Amino acid sequence: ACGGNNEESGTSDVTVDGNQLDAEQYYNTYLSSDPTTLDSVKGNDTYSWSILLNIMEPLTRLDEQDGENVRVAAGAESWESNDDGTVWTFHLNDNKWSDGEPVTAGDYVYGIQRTLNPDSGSVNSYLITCIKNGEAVNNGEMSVDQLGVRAVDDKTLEITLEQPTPYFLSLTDTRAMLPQRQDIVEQYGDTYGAEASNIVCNGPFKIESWTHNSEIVVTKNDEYWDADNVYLDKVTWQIIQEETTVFNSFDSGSLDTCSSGTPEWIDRFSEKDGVESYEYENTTVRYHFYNTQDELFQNENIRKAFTYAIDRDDVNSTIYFDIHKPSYSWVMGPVTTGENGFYREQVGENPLQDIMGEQDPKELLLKGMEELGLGDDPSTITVTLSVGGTTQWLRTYGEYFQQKFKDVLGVNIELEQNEWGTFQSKTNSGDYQMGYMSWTIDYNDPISMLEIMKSDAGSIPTFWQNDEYDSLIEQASREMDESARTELYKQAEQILLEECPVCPVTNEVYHGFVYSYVKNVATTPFNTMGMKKVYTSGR
Amino acid sequence: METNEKILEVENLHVSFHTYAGEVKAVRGVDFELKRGETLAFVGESGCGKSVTAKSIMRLLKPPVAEIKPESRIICNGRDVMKMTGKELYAFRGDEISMIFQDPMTSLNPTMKVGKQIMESLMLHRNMNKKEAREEAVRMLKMVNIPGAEKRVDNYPHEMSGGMRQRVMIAMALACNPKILIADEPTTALDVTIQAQIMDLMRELKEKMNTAIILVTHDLGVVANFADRIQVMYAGQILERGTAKEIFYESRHPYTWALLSSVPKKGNESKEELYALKGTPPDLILPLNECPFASRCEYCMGICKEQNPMETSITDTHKVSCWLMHPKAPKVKSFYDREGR
Amino acid sequence: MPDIPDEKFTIIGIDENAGEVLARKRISYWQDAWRRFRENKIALVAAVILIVMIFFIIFGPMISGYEFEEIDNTAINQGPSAKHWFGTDNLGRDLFARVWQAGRVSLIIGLVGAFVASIVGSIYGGIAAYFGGVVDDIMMRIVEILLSVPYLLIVILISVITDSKSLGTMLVALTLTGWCGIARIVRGQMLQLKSQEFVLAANALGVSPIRIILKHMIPNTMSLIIVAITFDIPGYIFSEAFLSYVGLGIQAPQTSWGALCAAAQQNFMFYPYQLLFPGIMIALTMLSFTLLGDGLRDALDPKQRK
Amino acid sequence: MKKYIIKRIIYMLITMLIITAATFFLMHSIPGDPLSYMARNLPEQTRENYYATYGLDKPVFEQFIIFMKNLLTEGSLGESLRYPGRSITDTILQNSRVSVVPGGLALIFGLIIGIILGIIAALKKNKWPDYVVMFIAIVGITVPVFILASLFQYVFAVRLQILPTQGWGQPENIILPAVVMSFGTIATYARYVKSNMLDVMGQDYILTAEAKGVSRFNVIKKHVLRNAFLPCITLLGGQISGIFTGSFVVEKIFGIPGLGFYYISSINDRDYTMIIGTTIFAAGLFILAQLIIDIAYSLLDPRIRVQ
Amino acid sequence: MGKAPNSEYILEAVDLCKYFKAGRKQYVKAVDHVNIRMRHGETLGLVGESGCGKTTTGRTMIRLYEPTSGKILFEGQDISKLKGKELLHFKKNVQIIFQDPYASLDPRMTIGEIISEGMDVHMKLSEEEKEKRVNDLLRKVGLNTEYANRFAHELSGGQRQRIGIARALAVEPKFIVCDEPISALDVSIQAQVVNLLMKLQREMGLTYLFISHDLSMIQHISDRVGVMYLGSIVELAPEKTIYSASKHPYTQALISAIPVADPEADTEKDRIKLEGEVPSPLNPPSGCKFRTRCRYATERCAAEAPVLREVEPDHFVACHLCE
Ligand SMILES: Nc1ncnc2c1ncn2[C@@H]1O[C@H](COP(=O)(O)OP(=O)(O)OP(=O)(O)O)[C@@H](O)[C@H]1O
Ligand SMILES: Nc1ncnc2c1ncn2[C@@H]1O[C@H](COP(=O)(O)OP(=O)(O)OP(=O)(O)O)[C@@H](O)[C@H]1O
Ligand SMILES: [Mg+2]
Ligand SMILES: [Mg+2]
Repeated sequence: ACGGNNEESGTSDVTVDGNQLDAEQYYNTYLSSDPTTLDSVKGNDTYSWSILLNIMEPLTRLDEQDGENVRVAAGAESWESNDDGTVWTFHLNDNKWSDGEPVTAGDYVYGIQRTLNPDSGSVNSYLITCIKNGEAVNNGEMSVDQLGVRAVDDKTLEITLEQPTPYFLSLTDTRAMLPQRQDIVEQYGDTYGAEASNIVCNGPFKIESWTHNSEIVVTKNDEYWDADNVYLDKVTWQIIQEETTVFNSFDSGSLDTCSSGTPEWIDRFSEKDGVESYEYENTTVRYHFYNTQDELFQNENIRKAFTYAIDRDDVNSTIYFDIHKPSYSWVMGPVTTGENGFYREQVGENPLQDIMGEQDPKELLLKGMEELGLGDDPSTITVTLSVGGTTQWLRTYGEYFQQKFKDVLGVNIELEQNEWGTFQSKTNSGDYQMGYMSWTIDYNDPISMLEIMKSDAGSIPTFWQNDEYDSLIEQASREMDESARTELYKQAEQILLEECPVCPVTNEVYHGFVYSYVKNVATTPFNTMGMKKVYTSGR
Repeated sequence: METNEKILEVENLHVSFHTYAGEVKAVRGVDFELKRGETLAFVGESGCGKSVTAKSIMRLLKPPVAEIKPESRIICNGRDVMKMTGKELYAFRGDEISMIFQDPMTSLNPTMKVGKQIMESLMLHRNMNKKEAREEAVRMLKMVNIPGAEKRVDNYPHEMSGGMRQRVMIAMALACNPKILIADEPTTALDVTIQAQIMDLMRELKEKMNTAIILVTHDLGVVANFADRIQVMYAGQILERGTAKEIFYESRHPYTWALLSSVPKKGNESKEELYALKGTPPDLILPLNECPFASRCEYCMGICKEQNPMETSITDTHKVSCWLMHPKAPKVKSFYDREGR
Repeated sequence: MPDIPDEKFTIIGIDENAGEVLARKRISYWQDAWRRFRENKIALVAAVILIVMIFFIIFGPMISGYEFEEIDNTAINQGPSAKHWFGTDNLGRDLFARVWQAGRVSLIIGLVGAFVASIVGSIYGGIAAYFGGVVDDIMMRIVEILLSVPYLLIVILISVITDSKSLGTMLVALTLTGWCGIARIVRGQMLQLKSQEFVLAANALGVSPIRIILKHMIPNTMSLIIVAITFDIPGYIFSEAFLSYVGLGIQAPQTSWGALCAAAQQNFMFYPYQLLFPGIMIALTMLSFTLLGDGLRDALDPKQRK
Repeated sequence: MKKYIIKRIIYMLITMLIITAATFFLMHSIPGDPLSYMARNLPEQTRENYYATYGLDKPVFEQFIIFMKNLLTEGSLGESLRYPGRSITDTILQNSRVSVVPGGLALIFGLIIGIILGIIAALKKNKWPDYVVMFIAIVGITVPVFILASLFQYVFAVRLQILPTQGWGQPENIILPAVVMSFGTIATYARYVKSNMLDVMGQDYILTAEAKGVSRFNVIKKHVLRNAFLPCITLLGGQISGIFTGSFVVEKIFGIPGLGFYYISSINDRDYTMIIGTTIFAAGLFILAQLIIDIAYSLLDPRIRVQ
Repeated sequence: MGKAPNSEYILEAVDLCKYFKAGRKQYVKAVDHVNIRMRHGETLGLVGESGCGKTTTGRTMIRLYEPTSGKILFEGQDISKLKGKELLHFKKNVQIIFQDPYASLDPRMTIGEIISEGMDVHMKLSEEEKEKRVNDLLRKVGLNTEYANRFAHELSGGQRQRIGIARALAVEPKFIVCDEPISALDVSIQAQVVNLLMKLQREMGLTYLFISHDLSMIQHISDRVGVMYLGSIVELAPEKTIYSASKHPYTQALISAIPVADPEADTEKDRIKLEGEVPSPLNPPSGCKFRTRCRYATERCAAEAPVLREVEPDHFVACHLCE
């Protein structure tokens, strides 16, 4: 609050939605870890994705309107598909790279080809193997030229799919289909995207500097097709690994935003003056999974017993202090099916609750034990709960379940805490009984969650196999009719929850905080607008 | 040159060590005075408190283990040493009074070149700069007959022989021309020729600078040639004192006789046993109400075991603490046969 | 001067039987040190602190009336009160019971770890320093290798190979390289000692090298070793918490001070007492061992002998 | 001397080779690999391609040979597996340059303060200054750095707002981490210096110096410290390499892009090349420090001769 | 006096050299080609200027220092080849009394422990026997048995020295290098110690290499006397001869400087003052090392180093004048 003059120069004449923009438009945010690389083809961490969203232009973006996601034009000004949904045509906007070169359909083609080229060792290729010959190219059986991607002309991109893929559009804003400049990639070779200088941008922002493990600065990209609607001149991502530091920095005002999973901090920031809080259900589920090849957990009743024994509300209140949400389904709340809106709303919020009914977990356990010939004394049973990672929080988590399973089922639980690598390799090789992990969805379609439980997926090492489930998923992946597809999903999920190879426990809820002068930040999980629309007013 | 000005007076010095077994009363009421330019020799039984006396004069004994009893008085140049503060002490030590320690190996800093150790006091008390001090140090080393002094200044103590270390100690003590020099067995590790040269050096210092010297030694030869006055100590007390001649020719105390008799006779061909005292000196932890020497004295009388004798003056300078001096005591003749040497 | 009777002045000469008046009990250096150590008041205070702590560690978990692993979701994160003297943790467990329960593990680890490390370290360092030359070269290179290969890798491997969570395995992992520090310090000091004449003297007596190391060099390095031990004890207590990182630490529901501290870390701004109590215990342990160490140092230094 | 140094350098090379090999085989023998986390969604064939891209499909021994060949012929430590495109050598050089600033400052600061405190404690043994120092030492050791760091951050950055919470590049970014990091050093040196000073002050040559009239201050400076310093030198060795590898927690809390991060995270990530790179770097420093220490020994105490 | 079966000599130093490195390519030749043969049961006095290498000779002879070159034979055996039991046997039989008593006592051992250490190594004694022996030794060197509980720093210089003596005697050696063993003792105790040493020699046939500056004591105790100058032996003769008919100018100077315990004796009169530059062992003069200070030096002395030769039976001199 200084003199009038200063206040004058502190604002600009531009108004958006009735808010007067600050003259200096900058935004300070953070990442919890250094992005592995800004080469969209390599790496698949969320940190690099947070940056890529802002410096690259996907074909489409998901914006939000009244809490619902809407697909909006981005790299493509418009798009259409043929009737059976196997050929998609994208008409590109007049966009330019930050070095002034025009963005062509060829750039998108090159990006997609490179993702699927086995030589580039991309971990994102699995996302787009639905493209014609994608699988074969990725396996090195065909050359990239035979891929179903084609630049019709400089401004038209045509993608042919192997078979109808109903959720194809939701892949167009993933990193698997971001454009890349062949000349630049070839110029820098392996080091493309490893440094700020080794990359060109075509998104709303261009990268200014990247100090590894310290900060990334981007500035407005004036060559951007929609530059008029980009307000921020500069965005800085501090790379802060320590949570407390994030909170302290936000508290002291050096960050404009933060999010927290700690109830104490949530409470504190919710009450902080000038801070706006928002929350949304995230796309991460925390779950237990069982080794179905284990002596004990091969038995469905045993798995059920352990699944039903969990009082998810108690979990949520005791160890999460009600900041998350109890989970009774495999596919989480924010997931939508095409145009029909939220999947969960269509098929029921809590299927697991319905399945569980009033069944007594202890009886199920005894039944299972009987089937296995293990007698009827639960206290003779010792089950190992493996967790990956050794944070104190995980220890507390384990201790909670140790106590609860003992109370409810009367079994002994041993907690095995291993650091991530060991945990992973042990569970992958089936050397475990019951594990705890979380999974975040890759793209907005139920299949993204359901697919990973297919017999051949191997993403979660339960070794569970169910032919019916596999075929339902197979059908659904081709079914262009939204409702029919939803029904298939529903059936598959039902099977999954009935047989209990996995046991969802909690859905994460995102608790975000921004200072109230920040406007237009994303408040839905699938939003891919990045900082494009963000501005500050009244800083 | 000799004046009668007293430069040091020690009165009733009592020093004790507090040990696990009790209080070791190492020095028990020592009085003496020292005049300018005079050499006072301390001789006596090993362990009788000579070094302790010397160290207490410089207040080098550290409490709480060692204690100089409050009744003790040490007056140096008119100032009470017992009352000096830290700063005064630093200025006093090394400048007015300096000391040659008995143990040359452990008394030298093992990680400092000997030259530096000598330079240290030069720079401190004679305000020399580094270069001057170094030259002076070399000169001092030459003076104490260390061959190759230019090289030796850069030696570490462990690289020198026992005698060389001792000479370094001497050089260090002499460096600042102190008014009082306490030499605690300065020449034990030196061969006779060098010893003679060192004694010459000290004599020269004494004559030039009028330095008073306290010489602690066992070498009666050195004492005989060098000391003006001699004090014979035993078990923390002074038994007899007098001029060199008085002690050597007219000694009255049986202990002094024993000392003088123990020296091997020059030119004595026979390998017979040397005269040696029997028994061991008294335990200094015990309170001593008797003559400390009583248990080893051939002339011990009943009274000796009951009471400590008072000091009897024979002449102005010659004083003896012995019951034999008592008028009632039998007259005994010294068994020290001077002519036999 | 009172008159003295004449007969007192007859010469009686030397009484051959006189002399030897005292026969004090012979004591060794260690006995003497022990005697002086007992007389050290500060060390006594430290010992009392330690004994009180040990008392509570043994009986504390029973006093509070709560089981240390008992979860109570009605009493989460409560501050100290009449019900829960040290408050409760994030699962509503009674911290009083937990802190003392944790002490069992931590004290054992701290003490055994420091003990093993100092013994192995001193002897190893002693041997390297005493023999010098190639022996020293090789032994110190081994230390360098041990300290340079990432510790985390080694303990992960141990945890995978042994697959056991016993205290023993943990101690092995802790002491595996833990002794290297002491070994290096001791070696440095002993290089200095080695050249001293009393070592030469022992050598001249034909004292075996190992005896020289044990009887001459180690006692003369004791004051350093003691300091190292007082640092090692809290060091091991914290390292244990670190080991749980690779799955080697103490297994739930058992707990340790290190683990309690780590648990309280995230929220210490909000519930400082959760950190404070285990923290104070570690500090008290270190304090008492520091005081004991200082007392021991003085007791072992004959020059301080009184 | 020259011969000695040459000998030690030869030893150093051998030791480094052993360390490299040991680390290499160790890290391959522990469960998990650098790619499994990212590759968990991949179909079998793609996964194989992916591993082949990074040469991880070959037998470990062959990988070692390839690695050594690259190292010896090109001096190349390769490229990070976790951060594609980043050269290990550059990463280490850049990050160690960052680490050295607060770490080095903390070490120097801690050393000076620690020594001063140690001297005070020794001189005022069993009086209040001694107890204050002991208290500091206990706090410095038993209060974990992350607590200290968070407290300092809270007080100076959030409450008083006189220093930034975190970040890198400005001089004021260095202050808090350096201060926090120096606590342990202070505690360590204070205690060691005290203990050793007491030992040395009981020596006879200190009496000699006092008899020369050297003041208390100079006795300590010139006679006591040098003799009491030997164990401190030993400690210094570990701490020098610790500057780079041991400050993970503080660097994390204050957002300093130093090497400590890679040293820990590379193992979690099983970033093989990074593990080897940081290990070689830290080991080299450590071993070099050892050599310097051994030489310093003989300089500090001439009785210790280097052979 | 028992004679060893395998050799006439108990200890022989053959062409013994010990050089200390002093800077680049510079050596202090502390012991330079010394030959000493110790007969069973004799005492060889070793005198010489301070720093001439007596201590080094003594220490090298019992292998506390590795000789630079030369051989040492113990009872006819080369000691550099000894190992294990034999070496232990050698160490038991060969002892040394250190010149610097304080430095050679472990500050953290009680006197009792220091004295009994050798017994622990070489003899199997019960605690009582050990204590008895320690007391016995203490008394023999004129110390109260109470001292057994003390530490070295609590003793006076002379007391420390006697501990060193007691320690050496404790293991009942056959041969002792006495490196100025009595320098810090008062004359009475000196007499006591020397009497003890001589008694032991008579009774047990001990052999001593007795290094001292006290020439009258040397004269009293020695059978033969060796005179060292700058690392070499310049004269070696029976005690009587040395004192009455020494041949080497340095020996003569030495003897003339003996102080007499008589304040009236004019010592200055007879004393031969050594003039001239004291040579440094770092670069000793060519030829005869003593020539720089020798009254009789000739050109030949500068050109040619005299060798130690027997000029009379059992009287060896290294001087050109004596040919
Ligand atoms: N720190 C100490 N603690 C206990 N007793 C001590 C201590 N220092 C010396 N003493 C005792 O005090 C007495 C006097 O010792 P001092 O060193 O003065 O003897 P001294 O006359 O110099 O003998 P010497 O001629 O052997 O050097 C000795 O009996 C000795 O044992
Ligand atoms: N460790 C060493 N390093 C270097 N030089 C040494 C060492 N020890 C002895 N010297 C040198 O060797 C020479 C002989 O020393 P030594 O101690 O044998 O003399 P010494 O005859 O015993 O003399 P003193 O009578 O003074 O004890 C001296 O010049 C000495 O400086
Ligand atoms: Mg003395
Ligand atoms: Mg000598």
